[in-house]
Amino acid sequence: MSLTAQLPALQVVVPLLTAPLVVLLRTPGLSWAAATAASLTAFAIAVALAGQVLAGEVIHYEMGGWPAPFGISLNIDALGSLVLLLVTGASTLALVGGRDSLATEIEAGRRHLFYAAWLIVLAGLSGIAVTGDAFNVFVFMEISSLATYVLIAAGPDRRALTATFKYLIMGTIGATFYLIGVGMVYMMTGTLNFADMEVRLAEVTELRPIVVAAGFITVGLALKAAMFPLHVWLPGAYTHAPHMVTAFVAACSTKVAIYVLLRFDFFVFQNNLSQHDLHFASFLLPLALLGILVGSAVAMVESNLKRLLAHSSVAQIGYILLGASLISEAGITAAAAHMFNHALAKGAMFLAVAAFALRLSGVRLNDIAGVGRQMPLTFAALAVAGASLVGIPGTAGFVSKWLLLQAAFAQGTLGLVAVVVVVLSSLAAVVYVWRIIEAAYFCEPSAEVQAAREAPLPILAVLLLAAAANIYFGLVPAFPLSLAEMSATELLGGLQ
Amino acid sequence: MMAQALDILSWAMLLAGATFVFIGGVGVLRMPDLYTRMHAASLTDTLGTLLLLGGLMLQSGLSLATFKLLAVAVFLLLTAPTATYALANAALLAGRLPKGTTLPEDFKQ
Amino acid sequence: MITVVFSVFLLTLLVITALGVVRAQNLFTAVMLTGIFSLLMAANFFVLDAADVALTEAAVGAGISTVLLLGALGLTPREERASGAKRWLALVVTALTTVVLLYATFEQPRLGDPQAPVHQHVAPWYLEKTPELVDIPNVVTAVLGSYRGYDTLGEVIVVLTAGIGVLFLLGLPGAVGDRPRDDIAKGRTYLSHHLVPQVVGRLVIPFILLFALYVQFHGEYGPGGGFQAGAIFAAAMILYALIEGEREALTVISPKLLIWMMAGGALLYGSVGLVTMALGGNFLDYNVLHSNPVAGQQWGIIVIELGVGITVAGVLLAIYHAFAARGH
Amino acid sequence: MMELLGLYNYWVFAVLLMIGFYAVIARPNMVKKLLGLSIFQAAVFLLYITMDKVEGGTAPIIQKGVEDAIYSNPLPQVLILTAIVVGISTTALGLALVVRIHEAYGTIEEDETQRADLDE
Amino acid sequence: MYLAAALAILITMVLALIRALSGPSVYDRVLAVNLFGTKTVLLLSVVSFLYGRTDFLDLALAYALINFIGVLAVLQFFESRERSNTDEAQGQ
Amino acid sequence: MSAQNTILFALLWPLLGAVGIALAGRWPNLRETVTLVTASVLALSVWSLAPGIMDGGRPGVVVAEVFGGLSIAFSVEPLGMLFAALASTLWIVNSVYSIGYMRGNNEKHQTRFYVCFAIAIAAALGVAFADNLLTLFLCYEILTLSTYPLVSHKGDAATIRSARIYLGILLGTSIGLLLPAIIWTYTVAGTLTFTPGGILEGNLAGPAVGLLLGLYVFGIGKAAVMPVHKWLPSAMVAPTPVSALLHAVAVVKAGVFTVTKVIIYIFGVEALFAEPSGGWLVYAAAFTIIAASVVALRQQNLKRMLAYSTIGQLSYVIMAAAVLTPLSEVGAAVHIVAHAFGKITLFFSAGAIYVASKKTELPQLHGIGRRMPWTMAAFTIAALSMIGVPPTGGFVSKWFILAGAFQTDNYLAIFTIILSTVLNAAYFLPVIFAAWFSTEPAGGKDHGEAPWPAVLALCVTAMATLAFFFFNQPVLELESQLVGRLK
Repeated sequence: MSLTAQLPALQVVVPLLTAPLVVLLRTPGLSWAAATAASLTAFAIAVALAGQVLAGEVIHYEMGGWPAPFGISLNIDALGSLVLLLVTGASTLALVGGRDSLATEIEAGRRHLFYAAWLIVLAGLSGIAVTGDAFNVFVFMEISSLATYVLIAAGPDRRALTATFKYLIMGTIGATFYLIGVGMVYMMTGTLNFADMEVRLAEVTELRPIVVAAGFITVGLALKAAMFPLHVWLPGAYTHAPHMVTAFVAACSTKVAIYVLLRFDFFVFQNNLSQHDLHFASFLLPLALLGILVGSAVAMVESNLKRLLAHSSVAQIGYILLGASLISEAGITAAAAHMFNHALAKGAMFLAVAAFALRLSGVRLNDIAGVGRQMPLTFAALAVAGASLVGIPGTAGFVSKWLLLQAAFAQGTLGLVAVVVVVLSSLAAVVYVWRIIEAAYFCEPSAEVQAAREAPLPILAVLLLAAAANIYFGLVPAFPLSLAEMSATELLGGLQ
Repeated sequence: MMAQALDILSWAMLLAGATFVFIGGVGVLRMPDLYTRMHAASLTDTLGTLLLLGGLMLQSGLSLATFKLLAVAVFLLLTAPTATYALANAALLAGRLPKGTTLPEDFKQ
Repeated sequence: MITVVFSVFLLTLLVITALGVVRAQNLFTAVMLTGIFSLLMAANFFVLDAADVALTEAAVGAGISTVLLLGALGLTPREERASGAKRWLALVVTALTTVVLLYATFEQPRLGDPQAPVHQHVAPWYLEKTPELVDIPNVVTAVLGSYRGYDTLGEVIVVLTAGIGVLFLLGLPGAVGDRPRDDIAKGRTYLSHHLVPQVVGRLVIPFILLFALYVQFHGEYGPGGGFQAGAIFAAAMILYALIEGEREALTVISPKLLIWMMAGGALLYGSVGLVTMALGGNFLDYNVLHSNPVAGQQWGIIVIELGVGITVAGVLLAIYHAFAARGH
Repeated sequence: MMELLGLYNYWVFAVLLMIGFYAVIARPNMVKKLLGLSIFQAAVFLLYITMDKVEGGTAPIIQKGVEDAIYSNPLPQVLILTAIVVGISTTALGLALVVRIHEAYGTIEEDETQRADLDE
Repeated sequence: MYLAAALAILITMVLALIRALSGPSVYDRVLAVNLFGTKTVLLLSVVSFLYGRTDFLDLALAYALINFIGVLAVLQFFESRERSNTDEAQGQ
Repeated sequence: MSAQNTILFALLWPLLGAVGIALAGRWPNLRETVTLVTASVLALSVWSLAPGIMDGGRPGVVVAEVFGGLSIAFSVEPLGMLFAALASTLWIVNSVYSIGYMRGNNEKHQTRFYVCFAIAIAAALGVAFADNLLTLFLCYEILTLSTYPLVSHKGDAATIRSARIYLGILLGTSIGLLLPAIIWTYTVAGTLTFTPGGILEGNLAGPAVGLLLGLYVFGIGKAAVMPVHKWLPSAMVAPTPVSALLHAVAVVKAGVFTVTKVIIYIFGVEALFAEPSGGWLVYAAAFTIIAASVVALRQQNLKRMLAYSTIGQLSYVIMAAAVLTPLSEVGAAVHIVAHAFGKITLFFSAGAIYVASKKTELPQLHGIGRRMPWTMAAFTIAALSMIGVPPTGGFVSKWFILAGAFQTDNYLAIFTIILSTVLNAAYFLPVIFAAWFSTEPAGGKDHGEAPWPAVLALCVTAMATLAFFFFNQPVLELESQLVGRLK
């Protein structure tokens, strides 16, 4: 078989098998290099796969050479490819830029374990995005979750531990709920393969176990995706994790859960439960709206930069779910595009926070007062990413917000409510992003801030790259948009 | 004839073993303090186990199963008293005494 | 019929035990009851024809898990503080979940129904084709090692991650070996001064190790396999550490070796996949390993099971030592 | 009667799930939460293993020379083998966290650690 | 006959469980757990015969072994507890 | 250079200039030279577009296709041409004035000031040349953001608080109202390109039109229709050249320009005229005019009085556009110009008074005409233009608006204009009178005119105000094309 044909497997296997190698490499520098190389390779593979997907190829891979319902098969669709790009891209950027930052937060003797866990997170998240098997999703979900707990617990102060514990409990509950749901679907269909499930569900549709299974799967994944009100683990976890971990995890991990959610609800259940779309929407829409409002409102009053951004993430996850809950091609396109754009914006902002943290003693708003003049490039990148988060035109965030509002407008009265909520939260975003910019640029610097210099080159380069991407994809969004549109077509392809 | 005798014997052993096991269980529940309970458990248990497993061995004849049963029996016989010993020791060390006894002067050095 | 009766009996006990676990204020009691819970669960699995699962549950749930819980309990308070907060909300949420599940049960196939969809689609294929394609008696092992070998690789990585995580959080157990012997002797937290357990232990350890090997390599024919074998191996070494002290145990299997075992098993597993790729097959397609595909399958399963066993043993031991070392 | 007894396993699954779930969310003690979590997960194991049983069947280890044997479904067993491993891994990691939390806070009661966090 | 034996063992398990739940001391519970473990081993042996799959005796063997290690781990736990308690007492 | 390239050049050149200014920041003389050169070249290049537009050419350039048929594109039409020419020309004057003011006041962060100013001008040109609403929105937001550092220039707490109001209202309304309006438009019309005759006709009817119009008018906070006018008085904390930028050159003009453009090219004048639900706009504008004038009457601070005057004058433009007759549309365009010259002169004068005497309150200005005759002469001319007295530019635009109102017998508009003229006179004339004829309060500081660049600049704009009365032919010709398209 040609190497190209092996790419779907390699996407997961490369980081997955580099991880144990990294455990053996006990020098921090070497383990960092190996992790970065693996992550870069994974990113290259993801790009290649995205190219194939855009070219219209159907990517299908049979693990162990066993045909679909019997063995585990990998399927990469447009949305999966988008998620892969996010996961591998975020990991690569954070690793390339994060060496100095991580070196200050994690002692040398443990760093190789840390990098191994990082690679496992990467492999786990990619594994979820490529697989076509419901149980395999569970396995890789747990791989990534367990490793994520390790990464978050590596945070510098003790609150990281309690935050991780909370995450561990809630994450496990979510995964177990998912497992219950999959079990019930399996009970009624006898298969674990997504495509096969869809076909076989037709015979047992409307039976109670299936309805209950749909509920459990949705709730479980909503927990993993930090959907309001199941988001309580997220702010603590994002706040107390090492900065680079936050940049990596915040950019992609919740999106992977949303990806599975969409896949299950649209591929598997859509045609097999009557009015499933209605139930799905009436469950998701109010929670998405509430999440948007609450997340934004809390972010407005937070004074810790990371916590502020974490609450903003809750709101942004609401945007994605809102798009999905509109169940229209435009809505799902918006959701998929927002996955991509929010990852760009939030990733860049957390990278900037990491850069600040390298030079300052804290990342509360008071701590960064006036830093904009000492670290102008970092600040500029932060401002651009912030603009993208708000949805200022010319940035990536604008594109998806535009699509989302447009999709909502097309929905009639209910859509108008959504429009009002999105607009309100955009205003809130203006406020909280502005508070950061104002603190960083227009406030008088403290002595510590005045001594601050620009962050080291690698992180700065990565940060500027991320900020530039925010602008580039705001002006030329063709690439993510065509993937998003393809995803919408694929997901709604089953809608009859 | 021989086989029938073996069968009857094994059944008897099984029955007896089950009875002993049951008695041990009752003892553990009904005896007044820790050490007497331990006593009931370990004594009836060893015998019950032996009888039960022996009965099973007779049923299976000369085979891998008999060997495994033997291994289980040997293992239980080795470990159960050890566990009981260690438990009693720990309880004693912790200062729990059998009813109506006192600790010898030189117990803890 | 017998199955149902047994099940009902065991399951009722299971519920009682679970209630006991939740109600117990003393955490040690709770851990003991968890041990019983696992044993009951395992017995129940056995009654339900899941021999492999029963073996695993016993080795992991009743054995390793208890040891780990005790290790953690040795480092934390033993009593739970009574607290009544949040109770009503919790009750409502859990009751709601349960009601939903109960609602679903009435349209589920009843226990043992041969017409259940589960037994119609994929499973018969496994049972039918395994003798022909893989030719090993234990279909569970065939599914585990070959048809869903990718899942099992994931499972190994999960275990590895747990190992990495615990070592990351609690530190490598290497430090114990560096301490002077005297220091540890004063702590005397192992059982070397108890003659009876020591003698018996020494007697049974080789036997347990032998049994672990048996479970490892007999996994294709009977219940067992890499995971169970690894757990039993680890249990044997934990027994050794219990009666001789961690320091002794760490001289037998050094911390460095532990790390190599953790990573090496996973790498061994993965490299099988890479080799199959190099030979022109898909990842983990063992057919290409040998000119005869069936032999290739068998070889592949043996090697990956070995990888699983090594990693599991390494990780469980490392975790045990990490907890134990933290106590000093 | 038999019809209902045939569902008994599922009911126990639901009840066990409830017991575990309750312990996880209502008990502030972290070790207790982990114990609850393992009961919670064990309940799911039960759900899966219940499905695999076929009446008159036996464990799916093919016996040479026995022609008409009925075998139970091997697939749920494989899945649950994996799930058990996941469960123990989670428990181990959780316990390590609990140990660290106890070292850092001096308590493993969640409400107390929360209070300590708020005071900072 | 196997059935009778199995039932007897099951009832014994119930008794042991009651003891484990009621205590009163931790040692009683450990004793009960140990008893429960050995009874499980016996139950498995008997059930193997009941089902006619004697090749599953491996399980019984494994249980016996695990049970032993579990009890020893508990004892070690007591030892270290005792030790650290007295240490604390001396330290005060 | 082709017209397309000129458009791009005009957009990029100020940005390049900003970079140049930043690089030259260490050397004030060089920096100011760069500013002046940039401004002059820009004005020349913008003016070079004018003949083509007069001849009916509509050059356009597409920068990027974004998605769904949307693009970042620029094109020049008469209204935009007028606005661009105005902004670029006034930049020169304003720069000259800034040199005098900023140096005379020893302001901090002067480099930042000039850089942001250049960016704001680029954004204003972007607004002027935008070919569709998306592009316009983009430039509109850049304009808002780039002026924030200018408004908060002083940097103390009170300034920052006011600047926050400025930014909050402008960003809030644009994201909260304007953006939904744009998306709504796109949803129903499928395009956002400015098209003569409008794009909504046949796509939207009934009360929805009124609602959409409301979203636009209040969403374009820069037009300062009450109640979204609050930012304008808040922004008075800024240095005077910035106020001039806000009131005359770029910001508020961008607002009324956008409203006019939306009415003409999105709704379509005739379509809107036929739709009764849009009629409320005249009332809103009339209310704003009267209310702002009344408030201005009660102000004691010169700059605040001017700010409220601006609010009123802006609504003239809105009202003119809303009257929806060809003549009134021309009046709207002309009023943008006339008001720009007048208001910039007034602010220059206020700034000059502040630089020379540090006086800001009206009662302090008694007798100041004798100390600063040039400044006060310019002030007088500009004030007369605000009232609409011939021979000033203000008369011309008011004439057109009135004529337009008479065309449709819109008595509300006529009445409003007359009443507001009286009110304008009521608050300007006492100031002028006191400045020339009252005696100076005792204890004042001895001072003369402000630094010469400032005086020069304000004289030039005052002359322009007068000149506009006599030489308004090119503007009328240009804007009659607008009308020509309408008919």
